[in-house]
Amino acid sequence: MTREILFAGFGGQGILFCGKVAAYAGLVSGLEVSWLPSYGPEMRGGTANCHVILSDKPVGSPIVNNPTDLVVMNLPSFDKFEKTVAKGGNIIIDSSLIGKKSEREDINVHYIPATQMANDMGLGKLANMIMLGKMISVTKIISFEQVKKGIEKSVPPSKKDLIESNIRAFEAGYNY
Amino acid sequence: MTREILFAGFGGQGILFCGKVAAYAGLVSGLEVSWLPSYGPEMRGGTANCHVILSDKPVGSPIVNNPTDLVVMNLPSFDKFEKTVAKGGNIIIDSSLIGKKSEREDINVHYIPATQMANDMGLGKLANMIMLGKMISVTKIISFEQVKKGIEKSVPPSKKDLIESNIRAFEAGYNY
Amino acid sequence: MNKVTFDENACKGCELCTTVCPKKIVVMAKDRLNSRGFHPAQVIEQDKCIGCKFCATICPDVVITIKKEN
Amino acid sequence: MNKVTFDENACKGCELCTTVCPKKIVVMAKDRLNSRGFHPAQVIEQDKCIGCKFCATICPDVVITIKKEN
Amino acid sequence: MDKVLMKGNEAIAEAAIRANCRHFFGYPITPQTEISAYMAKRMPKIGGTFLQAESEIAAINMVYGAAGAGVRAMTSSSSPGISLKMEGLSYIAGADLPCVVVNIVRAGPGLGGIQPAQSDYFQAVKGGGHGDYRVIVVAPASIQEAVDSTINAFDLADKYRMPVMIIGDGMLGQMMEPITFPETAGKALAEKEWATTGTKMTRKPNIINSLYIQPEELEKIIMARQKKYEDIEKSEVKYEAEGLDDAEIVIVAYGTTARIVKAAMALAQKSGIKTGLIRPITLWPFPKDIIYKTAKKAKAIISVEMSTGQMVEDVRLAANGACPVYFYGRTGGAVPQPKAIFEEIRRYA
Amino acid sequence: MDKVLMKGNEAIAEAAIRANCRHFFGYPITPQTEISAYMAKRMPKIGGTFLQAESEIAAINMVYGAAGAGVRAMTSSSSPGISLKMEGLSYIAGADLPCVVVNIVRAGPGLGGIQPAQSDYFQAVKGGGHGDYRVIVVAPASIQEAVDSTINAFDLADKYRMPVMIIGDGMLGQMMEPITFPETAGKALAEKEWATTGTKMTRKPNIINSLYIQPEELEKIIMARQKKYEDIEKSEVKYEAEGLDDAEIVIVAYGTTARIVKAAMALAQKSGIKTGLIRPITLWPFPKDIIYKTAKKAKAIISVEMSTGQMVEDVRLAANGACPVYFYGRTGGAVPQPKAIFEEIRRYA
Amino acid sequence: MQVLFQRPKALTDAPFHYCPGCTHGIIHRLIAEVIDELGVQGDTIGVAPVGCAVFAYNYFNCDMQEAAHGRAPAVATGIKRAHPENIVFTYQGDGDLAAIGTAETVHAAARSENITVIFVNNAIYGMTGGQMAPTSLVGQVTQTSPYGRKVEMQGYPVKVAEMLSTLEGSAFIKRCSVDSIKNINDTRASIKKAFQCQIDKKGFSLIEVLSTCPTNWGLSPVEALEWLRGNMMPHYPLGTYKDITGGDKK
Amino acid sequence: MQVLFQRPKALTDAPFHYCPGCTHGIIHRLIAEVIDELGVQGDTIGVAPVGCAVFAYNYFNCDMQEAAHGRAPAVATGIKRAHPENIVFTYQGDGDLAAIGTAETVHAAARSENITVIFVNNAIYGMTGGQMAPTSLVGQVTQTSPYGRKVEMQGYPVKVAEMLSTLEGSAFIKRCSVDSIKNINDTRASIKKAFQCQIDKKGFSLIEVLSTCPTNWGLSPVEALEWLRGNMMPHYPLGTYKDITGGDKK
Ligand SMILES: Cc1ncc(C[n+]2csc(CCOP(=O)(O)OP(=O)(O)O)c2C)c(N)n1
Ligand SMILES: Cc1ncc(C[n+]2csc(CCOP(=O)(O)OP(=O)(O)O)c2C)c(N)n1
Ligand code: SF4
Ligand code: SF4
Ligand code: SF4
Ligand code: SF4
Ligand code: SF4
Ligand code: SF4
Ligand SMILES: [Mg+2]
Ligand SMILES: [Mg+2]
Repeated sequence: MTREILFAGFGGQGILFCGKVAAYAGLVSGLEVSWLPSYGPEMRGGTANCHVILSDKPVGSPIVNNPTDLVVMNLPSFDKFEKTVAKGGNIIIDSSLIGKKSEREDINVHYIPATQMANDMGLGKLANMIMLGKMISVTKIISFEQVKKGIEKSVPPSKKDLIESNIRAFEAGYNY
Repeated sequence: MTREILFAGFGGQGILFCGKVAAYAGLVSGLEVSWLPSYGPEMRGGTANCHVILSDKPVGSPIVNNPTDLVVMNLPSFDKFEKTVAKGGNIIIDSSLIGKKSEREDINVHYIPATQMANDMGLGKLANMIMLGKMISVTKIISFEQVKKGIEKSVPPSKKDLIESNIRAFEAGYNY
Repeated sequence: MNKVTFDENACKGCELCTTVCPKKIVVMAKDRLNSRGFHPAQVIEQDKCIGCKFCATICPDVVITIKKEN
Repeated sequence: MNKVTFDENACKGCELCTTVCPKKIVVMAKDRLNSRGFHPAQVIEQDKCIGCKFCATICPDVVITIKKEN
Repeated sequence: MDKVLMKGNEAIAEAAIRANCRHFFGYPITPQTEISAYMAKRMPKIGGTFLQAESEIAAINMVYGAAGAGVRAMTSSSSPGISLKMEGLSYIAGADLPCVVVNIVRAGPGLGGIQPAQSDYFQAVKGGGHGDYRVIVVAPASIQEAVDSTINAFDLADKYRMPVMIIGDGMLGQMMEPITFPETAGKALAEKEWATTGTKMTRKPNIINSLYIQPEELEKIIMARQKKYEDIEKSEVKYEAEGLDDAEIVIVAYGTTARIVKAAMALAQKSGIKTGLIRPITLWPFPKDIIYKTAKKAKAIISVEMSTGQMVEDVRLAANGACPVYFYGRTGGAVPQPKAIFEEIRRYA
Repeated sequence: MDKVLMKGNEAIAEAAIRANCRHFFGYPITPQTEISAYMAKRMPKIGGTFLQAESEIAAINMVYGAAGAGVRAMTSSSSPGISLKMEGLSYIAGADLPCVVVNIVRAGPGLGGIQPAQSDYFQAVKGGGHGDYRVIVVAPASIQEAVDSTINAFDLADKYRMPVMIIGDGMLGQMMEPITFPETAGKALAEKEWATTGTKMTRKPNIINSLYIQPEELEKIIMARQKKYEDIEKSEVKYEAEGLDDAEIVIVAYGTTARIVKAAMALAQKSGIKTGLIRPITLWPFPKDIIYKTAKKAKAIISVEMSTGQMVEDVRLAANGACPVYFYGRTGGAVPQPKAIFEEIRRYA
Repeated sequence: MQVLFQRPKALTDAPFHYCPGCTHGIIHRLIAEVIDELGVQGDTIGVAPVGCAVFAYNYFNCDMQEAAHGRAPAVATGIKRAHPENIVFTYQGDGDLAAIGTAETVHAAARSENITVIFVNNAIYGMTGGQMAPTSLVGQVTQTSPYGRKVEMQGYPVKVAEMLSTLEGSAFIKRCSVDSIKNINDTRASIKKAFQCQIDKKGFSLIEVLSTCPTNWGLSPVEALEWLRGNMMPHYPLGTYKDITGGDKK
Repeated sequence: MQVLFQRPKALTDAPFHYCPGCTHGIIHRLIAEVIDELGVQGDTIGVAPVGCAVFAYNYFNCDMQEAAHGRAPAVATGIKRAHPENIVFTYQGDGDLAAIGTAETVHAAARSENITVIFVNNAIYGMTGGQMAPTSLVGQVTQTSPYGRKVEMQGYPVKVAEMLSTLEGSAFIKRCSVDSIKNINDTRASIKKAFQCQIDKKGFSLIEVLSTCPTNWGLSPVEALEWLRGNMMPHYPLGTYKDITGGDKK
């Protein structure tokens, strides 16, 4: 099993953190993992994305050219990456931010109004966790419990109080 | 014909200039020539020497390891280079500065009290030209006339008035 | 009358212009996003503009043009 | 009495010491060369020395030692 | 020990600290700023020194001073900044001082770009500075290897009294992988009797220097160093090899490129082409022998690099004509695609 | 024209002036100070600029500015100073600017010594700076050749819009030989439309730059430059060959070392050993083809250098295993003796 | 219809890549306005730094060169010596000018190189993500001074205008700010005076402009201007530090 | 028998390689005397420059490092950070410190690096044969200013003490001279004060010493001292430019 996941959106949406949770969740599940962010000047207020690979074999290239799973939270990223998704793969789309629909028929497309949901639930900037929840519930790569552990590991000690809300957001997405 | 000449003495004795005159004299005689000074911090108040090669063939290495002719104006240089002179070669020694005698029997040794002579003739610092004169008269590499031209070429335009005295000094050595 | 126009899609929503207008007529359009995803600045009551150019002077992105129409 | 001694072979004949001696007793030995080829400095009338150390103070080559003999 | 996820840059910094490095001198440059940032956070807590120098030149010369004073010292930068360190590095090599230098390579020449590249291979391996000297160059391909290499780098540096360079790229610097830190606590460091620590009036002064005005003296020192380099070439070569036994086509690739090559090799396997991989872990000393041995059996060798072709020269030197050596590369920050590499494999198979 | 005797350093300076170079930026260092001294004397008289910069780094960046502004610009230094120029040189290459850089090499590494050396070969030829770039490197062996090479260097630099390095050593810099200056007066220089001279509002702005944030864009630019490099490798190789037809032992040596080798060859001739010489005049592009051709006939090739063995790698690459390639060298400022070279010849004959 | 304010001609159409509210943009525009006012667009050659303003060559509508980090004054020197009649200016950040480029800055001033330097002091390395600059204030938290700049570890902020004004070669040195309309207008006038100083061949001129970095200061653009006023301006007093333009070049 | 004057213990037996009458030798001896007086020979680590004093490591009887040209303050910083309790000094010429090493000097001062710099200003590059230095006087003829230093071409001499004293980080900055017994003695006292400043952890200290270069000035040693007095001292006034050693380190 190898999942090559691409998380993409604007800077500030917690895209990198989202990938980190996925990677940690993979790690606690005993998988081999890698996490690679895009970096560079275009990041300033621009798009941010990260490549996460979860696999039962050692990870070769950390670069995700053709994601098995695309978690996408803004339109430019959707336009850029939709076509790269591997046949049979998944796209998870934040439908509160992306109006377009995917026209690809060889993949599974999941729409979730994550940003709206986060607002409604008073979960501020946690749309990212909602998206992750949806992705995990769709792909079943990792168990709910392990993602919880992943969140615990990803949140820095100084922000321990945020674990709870992250888990809540994740759960909301998972159960959507 | 190839003459590999080493001029050696203290800084300030005009050793480099002496070599330059020889090189220019060679040049006007239609010979191939090279002139290579020693350089480096040891020059400061220390010894100065230069390697001059005059040849009817293109000059290969500009370095004189075994001089056919050694023109030497201080004791440290005499001690250092005496043994390197090629069999059958010449040493011209300023006997007013170097008390020692050469013990080599396979070379021709010429003593000339050049510094004393320069003083006596009121030729200040021109012992170097006296030495050159002696060397040329011994080796006959180049004609008197051509050395005169060499001197003319070597003296910078701003110091034209010195040509005369240089030639006089050279002549004194030549006729010694 | 002075006319203040905004190159709206160039606006980065920094709000600096709103802080310097003596007439307080430069405000952010909280209701819309421009193509860069920012709430752009706008002038709501053009006729109050005194043409002081403060808004344009402080705008880091040269968004604002001001003309005097006779 | 003060005794001024010169590490003669270390002397570079710069003459600086001769310019500062208030007693003008430091002079160059014009009649001899040291092993470096310089005329070394020397004190000719030791008994005039007042031990002011000026000569040693200015000597760039630490040639001079001064002792007071009781 | 529990595995943790860490960025390459941070892992290198933490590894250095665990290797008892307490003196880091840096200057910001993308894509390696996290090394400094990490050091800035940690060093004050453990009594170490993090100093942001006024320039890369100052940083490498601070390393010279600190290394000469006997402590484990480190600097890091990326390509243009590393170029600025060339004089200093040559001095460090010339004064036989141990230190660790990290180059998280970006695209050049000039200001270039900040995406991954391997176009500083020549500079690292052939000595971008002046004079006859070498630097041990280690090119990890994973974060765990970066950690292990960094710790080892300090030991190598001390053992041979010379600079060791860790070379990576933005991918390695920015990515996270699970790692464990080996146990290093309490490991005693050898005394450095040659270091300038103040004589305390108990020994003769120590002098750190690379100037020798007499050619014969300088030559002797250089030749002694040369002897050391030969020893290193004998005993410190490291590489990873895969599938060499029956490979038709052997790829030589290092660092993150080697990981991408593995994806290409999987494609080749599907097409029935037998491929092998030699991944130099030390770029100097270079794994010449295994390459020569392999060249004698293989149909062709391909050097795959993120450059216009630099390591390929060393591969050719090693192969010495025993089989053809081809090159495939991307440059300017572009990363080779597994498919394109596979095309090359197919071309020569 | 009358032959004059001139020091290598001064001859290079005068040649540059005759090549219409009017902008020289330098920083003192032995053994090349005469270049600056000469420029300082002459430039003010002919309306040119001699500027002693605050450092070698400033000097190379002044050259960048002046070259970008369209004038013929030059700097010179010696090994440690050249190391400091590596970032700047990479920028110049990356911005496709023409300029001439002189390196009168001294012994390294570090402060090293000031006697003749050839231990900056790697740095010059493999690009001591970061990134994929090349510099044309010319290594004259006589003062006349230094003059001709310098004049030609400016033409090459302009033609290919890239830096050209003249590499010599203290012997070449300090020695005098008779020279004549070729006629250059009145030679028109091509217009540089890309230069920053002020738009005068008659054209679009010109931009001198090496930054390209998109890997694909940067890669395209690098690959175009690579193409240029290939052209140069085809058309600008220069070397001197002697006795290759029937040589058993062929020596490859450049610069002043090649002159010493000739003395050794004379000794070999006396002993009845047939020797040949290949003297690369351009170190990059390297005379690969003739070496390969020769390797196929010769018993052995010996690379003789004033280093611990740098060019020998390029000789081996060129020979590609066709015959054994040996190395003989002296380092640290020591100059090989003809007799010792002859011993090497005899050893392999 | 009269245009009271419009984009200066000396700016290209390219939108700035700066973060929202970053005052780099204001300073760019002021320079362009001065070039327009003096009518020297066709004579001007600018030198871009390595820093957030690295793309300045895309914004100024005149010939431009991109310098290596810190070396802009050396590059400008090369240009100016090649074309003494052109107007040559550099645009540099505080990391660029006051750290790695210290020697080039000091010596361009000492030589009285007849160029104009626009020195954007935002007390931080913006482009690389917010490291401490030589001009960062004591106590300022940055990526590389996470516990605040400490005098014992990192010493004191460098006051560039003060330092350079001790050099005989500097002709016109002034510190300005773009925190308010008044100061922005004064900055424009000062830049103009600096360019005029160059046109009149009076030697080296430098305008230090206190500027914001909302992104790396972690403040909103409006808060950033307040921080500038409240923290930078007290430490870096505005004003003219050197002015010999009244008379002839000494 | 009482010794009034003898070779200090902190000098080795090696004879100086300096030219006759070169005052580098005096300055060396003064430093050694200070080391003796303070009894810190076993704690001192010196940094030699590239310049005529390049062999300083052979002369001082303490641990020494040879720095790259201009980088002595950076090297000293590395040493001091490794061994904060040792005494670290650099010995640098004017080419070394005021040209290529400008950035390292300014930033060691700005950081208030707790080291002592002995800055030997002889208005020329001695070692390389007499090129113009940043400190060469206007009109001074050197190998690279053969028609005399011209303001329009080469600008103005850099006054290091004045410049560094504008930096908050500098603790003790003084300019001295070794042209006379009085000034030599004052130089010794000043060096001692600078070392004491370091011992007391008050931060960066620098003693600029006006020195001669008879060889490259083309003067006899005695004439050289006169030239120093008549030409350098008027342009480079002796005195204390900064002194915070009265109080605590700020
Ligand atoms: C030689 C070199 N060192 C470091 C860098 C990385 N670098 C790019 S911009 C920058 C600092 C920019 O700070 P500043 O000059 O203050 O400009 P700002 O971004 O704040 O406007 C640095 C260190 C580089 N490109 N080259
Ligand atoms: C990087 C580098 N550049 C240049 C040199 C050559 N160099 C040696 S000493 C020196 C100048 C010395 O002048 P100064 O510092 O004033 O010392 P002085 O000899 O006058 O005491 C120079 C330029 C060098 N060794 N290294
Ligand atoms: S010109 Fe002045 S009054 Fe008009 S909108 Fe702008 S700031 Fe307000
Ligand atoms: S100042 Fe400019 S960019 Fe900022 S909000 Fe106003 S118009 Fe928009
Ligand atoms: S100690 Fe004083 S009096 Fe005695 S010799 Fe020296 S200078 Fe003269
Ligand atoms: S000062 Fe010293 S070196 Fe000079 S002459 Fe006197 S004793 Fe000799
Ligand atoms: S990082 Fe700071 S200086 Fe750079 S553009 Fe953003 S706000 Fe401006
Ligand atoms: S060259 Fe000048 S500074 Fe150097 S030792 Fe000689 S006199 Fe002293
Ligand atoms: Mg800044
Ligand atoms: Mg000096």
